[in-house]
Amino acid sequence: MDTIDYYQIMSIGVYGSAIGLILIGLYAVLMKKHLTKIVIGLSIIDAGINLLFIAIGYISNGTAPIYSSQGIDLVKTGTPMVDPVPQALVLTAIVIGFGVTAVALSLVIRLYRHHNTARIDQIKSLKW
Amino acid sequence: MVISPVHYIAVPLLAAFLMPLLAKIHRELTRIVPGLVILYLGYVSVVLMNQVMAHGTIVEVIAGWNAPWGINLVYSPFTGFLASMMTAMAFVIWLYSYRFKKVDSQPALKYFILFMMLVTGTIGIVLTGDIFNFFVFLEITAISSYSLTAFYRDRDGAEAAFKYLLIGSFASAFILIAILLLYTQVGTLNMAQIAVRMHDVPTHMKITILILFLVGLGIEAEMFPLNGWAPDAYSQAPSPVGVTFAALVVKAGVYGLIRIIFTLFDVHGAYEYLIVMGAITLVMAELAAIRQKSLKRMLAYSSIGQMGVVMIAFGIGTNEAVFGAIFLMFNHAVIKGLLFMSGSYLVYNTPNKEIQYLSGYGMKMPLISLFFSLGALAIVGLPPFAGFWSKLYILIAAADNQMIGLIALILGVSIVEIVYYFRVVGRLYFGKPSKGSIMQKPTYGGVIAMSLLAIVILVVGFYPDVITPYIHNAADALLDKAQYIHSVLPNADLSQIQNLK
Amino acid sequence: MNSLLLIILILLGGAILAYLSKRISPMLSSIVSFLAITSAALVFFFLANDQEIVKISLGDFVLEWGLNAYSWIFGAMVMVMATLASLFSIFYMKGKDRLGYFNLNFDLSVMAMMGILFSLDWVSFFIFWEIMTWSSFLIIVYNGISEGKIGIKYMIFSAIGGYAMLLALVVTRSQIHSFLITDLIHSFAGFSGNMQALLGLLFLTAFGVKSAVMPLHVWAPRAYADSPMSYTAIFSGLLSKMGIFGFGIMLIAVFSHSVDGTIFVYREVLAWLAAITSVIATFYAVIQTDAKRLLAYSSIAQLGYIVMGLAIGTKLAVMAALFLAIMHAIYKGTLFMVVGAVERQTGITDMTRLGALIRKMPWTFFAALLSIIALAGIPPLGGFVGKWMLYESLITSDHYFLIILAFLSSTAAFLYSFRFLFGIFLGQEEKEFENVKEVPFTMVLPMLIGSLLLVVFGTFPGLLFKPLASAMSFLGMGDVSWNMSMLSNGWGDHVDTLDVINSVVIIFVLVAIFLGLKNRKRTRYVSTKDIHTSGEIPTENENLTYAVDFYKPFERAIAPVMKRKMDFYYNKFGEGLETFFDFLRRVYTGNGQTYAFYVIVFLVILIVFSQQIFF
Amino acid sequence: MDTNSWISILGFIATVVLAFTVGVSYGGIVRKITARIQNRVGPPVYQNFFDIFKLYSKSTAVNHGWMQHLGPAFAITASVTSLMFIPVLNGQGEFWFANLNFKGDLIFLLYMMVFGSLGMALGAGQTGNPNSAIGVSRGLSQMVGYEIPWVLALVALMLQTKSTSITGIMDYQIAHGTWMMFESPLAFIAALMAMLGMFHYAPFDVTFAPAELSSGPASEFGGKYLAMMMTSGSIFAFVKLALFVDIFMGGASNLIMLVVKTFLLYMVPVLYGIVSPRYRTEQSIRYFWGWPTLIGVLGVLYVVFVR
Repeated sequence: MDTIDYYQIMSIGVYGSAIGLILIGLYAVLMKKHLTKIVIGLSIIDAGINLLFIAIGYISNGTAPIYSSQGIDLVKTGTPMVDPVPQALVLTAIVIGFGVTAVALSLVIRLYRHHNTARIDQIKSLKW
Repeated sequence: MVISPVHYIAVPLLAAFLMPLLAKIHRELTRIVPGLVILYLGYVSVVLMNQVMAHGTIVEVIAGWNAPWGINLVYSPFTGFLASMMTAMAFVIWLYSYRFKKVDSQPALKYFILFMMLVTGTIGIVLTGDIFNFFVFLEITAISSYSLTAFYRDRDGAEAAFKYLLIGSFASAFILIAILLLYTQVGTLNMAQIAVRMHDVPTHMKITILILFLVGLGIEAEMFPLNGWAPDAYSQAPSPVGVTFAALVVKAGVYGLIRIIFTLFDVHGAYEYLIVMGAITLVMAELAAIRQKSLKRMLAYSSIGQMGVVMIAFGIGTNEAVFGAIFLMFNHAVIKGLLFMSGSYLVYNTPNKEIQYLSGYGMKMPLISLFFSLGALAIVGLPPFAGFWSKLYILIAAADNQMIGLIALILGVSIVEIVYYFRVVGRLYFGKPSKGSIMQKPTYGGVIAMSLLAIVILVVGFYPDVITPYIHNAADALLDKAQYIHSVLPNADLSQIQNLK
Repeated sequence: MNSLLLIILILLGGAILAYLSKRISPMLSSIVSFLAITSAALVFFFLANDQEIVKISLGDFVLEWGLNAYSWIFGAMVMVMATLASLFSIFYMKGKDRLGYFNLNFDLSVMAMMGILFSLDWVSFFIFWEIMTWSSFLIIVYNGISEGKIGIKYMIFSAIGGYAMLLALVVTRSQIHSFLITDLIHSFAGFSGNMQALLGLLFLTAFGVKSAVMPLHVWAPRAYADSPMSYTAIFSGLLSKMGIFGFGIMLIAVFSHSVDGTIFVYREVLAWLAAITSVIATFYAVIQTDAKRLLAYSSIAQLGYIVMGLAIGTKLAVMAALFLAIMHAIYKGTLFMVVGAVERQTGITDMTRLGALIRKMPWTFFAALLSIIALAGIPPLGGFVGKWMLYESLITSDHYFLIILAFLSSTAAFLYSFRFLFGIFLGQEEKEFENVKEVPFTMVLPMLIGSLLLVVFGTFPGLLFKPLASAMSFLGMGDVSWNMSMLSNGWGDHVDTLDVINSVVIIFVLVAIFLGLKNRKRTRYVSTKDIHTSGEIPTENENLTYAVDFYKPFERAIAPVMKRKMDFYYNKFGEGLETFFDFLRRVYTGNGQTYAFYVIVFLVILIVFSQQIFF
Repeated sequence: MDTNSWISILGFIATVVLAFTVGVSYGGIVRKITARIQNRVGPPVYQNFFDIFKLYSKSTAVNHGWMQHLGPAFAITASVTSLMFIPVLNGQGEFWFANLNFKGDLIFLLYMMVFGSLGMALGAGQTGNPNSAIGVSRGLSQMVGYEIPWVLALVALMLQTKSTSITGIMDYQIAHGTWMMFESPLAFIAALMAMLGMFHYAPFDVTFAPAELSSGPASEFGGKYLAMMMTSGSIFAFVKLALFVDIFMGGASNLIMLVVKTFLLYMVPVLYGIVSPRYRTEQSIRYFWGWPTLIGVLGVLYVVFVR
């Protein structure tokens, strides 16, 4: 049919941006020499993955999976409810990512104090 | 109150979070409470292991949500064995790190909190029956490991920790994506149900997910191209933490790998992949170890090599092979623990932990040197010590599958192993100690811990039957996929389940 | 209580007790280990019999121990020589530190040897084999000479041997699903040709290392020379015989059932290797200046003879080999004790500095003389019997060029035999050894017992032939004819040792009484400075010793052979290998980003080749 | 004791006397011939007897310890014992020369002869005279040289006659009515070249080299000891000659033949030695390991593949 399926476009956009975020993060981690940039890259990857979760959990024009009176009404009227599990997982993942980033940044600070540089290719006192 | 697998996770986690308060009450409590907690876990494991040996797998559902909806803990003979082993090792490590000087100079509170979290995470990884829960525990383990690696406020600790973190977050990312894709395919997170529904996942999807899992968990299990972080982390972390990595963290990673391959997926070639990657890991690690100058780094590489052997043995996948692999996991935990503990006292004061300063320590520190020599003899698999039996089982299993080249490889590599271990042992027993070599007197806890491990090595070496029945059950439980699923989902249809081995 | 188990337990307990009792007094520890070995010997000789079987179930394996005619011979040898050595050790090791450590490993290696001999299945065989290896390694590094490189070399080669055995026995089990040695013996002929070749090669390698056959011998000289002498007495005398023991099982019992061509080739190659070993080792022994090294190389040479005999494998050859094995255990044990005694009294074993100890240590010299005569294979002592049978067997089995090599090495053996006696006990008297005393009685006694045994077995070799014959028939060579004092070969030629000893003794006594000793009375002793020097009188501090480059002409003659040592190549190989490893480990560049890169690359590779890897 | 044992003891004594006489008189003859060739008059043939008896009558004043006493005793013991095991005459008819011929064989004899030199070496060793030590070391090194072709020759014989005992080899020759020196000439040549070294005449006389080492091992011995050593030396010479005759020349049926054959054989090293200079030790070793060994190997191969 000739009507444009917005859901299609939007989902493509969301998936694309999620993948794109992951790739950007990867680029930062692998190519950037500065420790902070690497950490930023890591959190970008996290963001990408989280977005991917939400996108997968989403069902076209479904309602939020919240146990409320009008939520029940909507479901009664046949409006689908988006899958709650991914959202739950995303919450956990976000928390974990936050923790990791915090630890990483503290390490970066300490490394900088000790080496007076934040370039990862100059911090190679442990090798072979 | 009734003993249940939940205590493994709840009690240490609770203790970890209560510890700051306890520290307020009395400073000593921060050191004692972890010991008590782990002792209680030991009691729990004794009770549960007896139940399991008697009546088979225990499945604990959390908050009354039955599988596949709720999170559940599966305490099978296999997971139970690993959990008990980890508990025991955790107790020994606690003994060792109790009043461990270098740790004590830092605030012991942080150390023990992180240690408790580490124990929770690793045991949780082993026990959980839910794939996302698995991921959460993995992250708990990872974060506490990062912090413990960087525990010493010197430059190298931070560097090792950062490398570990860099690679580790890759691991978590991959595993997360894998879980996500898996969820889109099978629409559940319960491992047993995943295993049930796995057969109608399209193959290419299955393989992609498997690869993501393999890479992610391979990082935790120190598989070759992914293990760049391991030597640094092992050698820079405080020695009790080094032991923890060898005894708990790596074991958890290997467990994940094995659980994914053996239970969740039914993909051909995964076992061969394990064998090949294990062999490469073994060779690379041992070859890297032979030229090491720092003792702890040498031990780290050797530990990686042992993991390679474990992977090979799991990859062979017959009952004897899996038996040998589990036995080797046990031996490696005990022996490598002893080696790390005694070795760290040997190189306590030597400049950057180098081996060349160890001449004549056999006279100065007779007990520690004796422990180290015992560990060296055991780890290279010389009878009548524990390491010999696991090696023998694995080789027999390999021979029964006509893998003579593989046996030759393992044996050839263990000649290399012998070289670098006996260089150290030989050096310990001749020559005069070099100038300014200050011997560090070990703490009583440390001595007790090492003696416990030494006794275990000797007892298992002289009379392996004390442990073999448990390992036999563990191997059967791991290989019997249908039984695992049935114990979690009593009314799932097992018609589609296919055991590749 | 089962006596075999009892022996092992006594030795084990003795080891532990010796280690603990060092706290009380070092001497006590040595005495404890001596008592343990002695009581074990008593149990072995008076209680042990070949009826009893020990079955121990460990893991999924059943360890079976038992005693048979073949292992009894070796067991008796081990027990006797170990007792002598430990008795010697009490005073030899007096005043050394870490005696507990030493005695622990001493008893452990004795226990391991007995265990090897008792083993009826490969698992316990291998277990005790490895215990023997590491306990001897710990003693090699005990003296701390030469930065432990020797220990490492010994450990590497032992590991090669041990792992060859391990591989062989797991492969065997995968074939016949049993670890029993007898099962291997019976089913070996049924294996495929390749399997026979593989197993044969592996097993021969395993035992060749311990018995120091040509390409695998490089660990031996320094290892023998650098351990304490009281241990080397059993290290060279007995531990090497465990390799011979295994060779016996393989070459006689196992291979005899197989008619395959490769096995025959192995036999010949092994015989030639052994012969070459004995020649080269003898040459090296000739050019040594250190008495320990000399004896060490000579041990390798002698082991060469023994392996040669076993590889030839005719009845006479095997009999000769086993006889030589026992003789070698006795005289080489005694000789190492002699060197130990000299070392203890003078502090050195350098033959260019020692000299004229005969008047200081007459009993030691007497023991040394008899053992050397036996070593050189000169009648009427025990060594001759073995050599004679070996040559006869070589000739009668048409190995006419092997016999040339054998003769060459045993003739060259006279050189170092004389050098040994001359360099230590004869020659010019040195100032620094003026007040050297004879060693205490407990050190003299074992040496004298050893030399006495040599005389007895030289006169009545039948005393050994009897058990040897039953051992060989146990190994499946049928019944072997023997005679109390008459040696005879396949062509019906014979030597009567009794007549030999009679005529020698009678004539010697006559000559000695009527010519030698009679006018000894009339002569007076003068110092060795007071000699015929073509007129001129040597001053006090004039050096008349001829000890350095004793065999220079001979060295010049054999120079082409000695140009390269085997360990030169091994060292080059090892260095090359380590450099390669060093290059390999460069993949661990300290850069964390590189590691991350590895991960991604690995992932990509897996995904690209996923269709090939998984399906 | 019954008559047989008396007879055997008589035979024993007779053998020793015979060997002594023949050996010593050969020594005298050699001295005479040498002198004639060097254009001197030289001592009478029986001079050696006088020397030996005179030395026996003398007694030595000094000693360097008991090994020096035992050394010569060892030497004589070895020589006489090995003489006991040598069949002097073939045919075994003459009761008094067949002492222990059937109780020993070639290989035993080889080793028995070494016993003597070892004894002498030890005796010389204790005197501490550097000349003696040097002489011994040279002698032993040289022995390693000539043993090889010598043993090769013997092996060839043993392989051909399928016997390792001297009597066996003699019986073979009698049975086939031939001498081994014609049966396997290569072996004979090798043995002959080895014999040159065995007798320690020039060019292989570095061991005793009178001018250089003051007669090496013997230099510290005088009186009875020297006499004993000379005795054993001459008995050994007879033993070697008789052995050669037995295994290569079919033995001797009676004393005349024995004397003739041994004398002819003895002239080989003597005449060769008189006209030749002295080799250094390594030279002589190389010499023996050169052509003689090659010939010996060929001899063995000849026996194995041709016969």
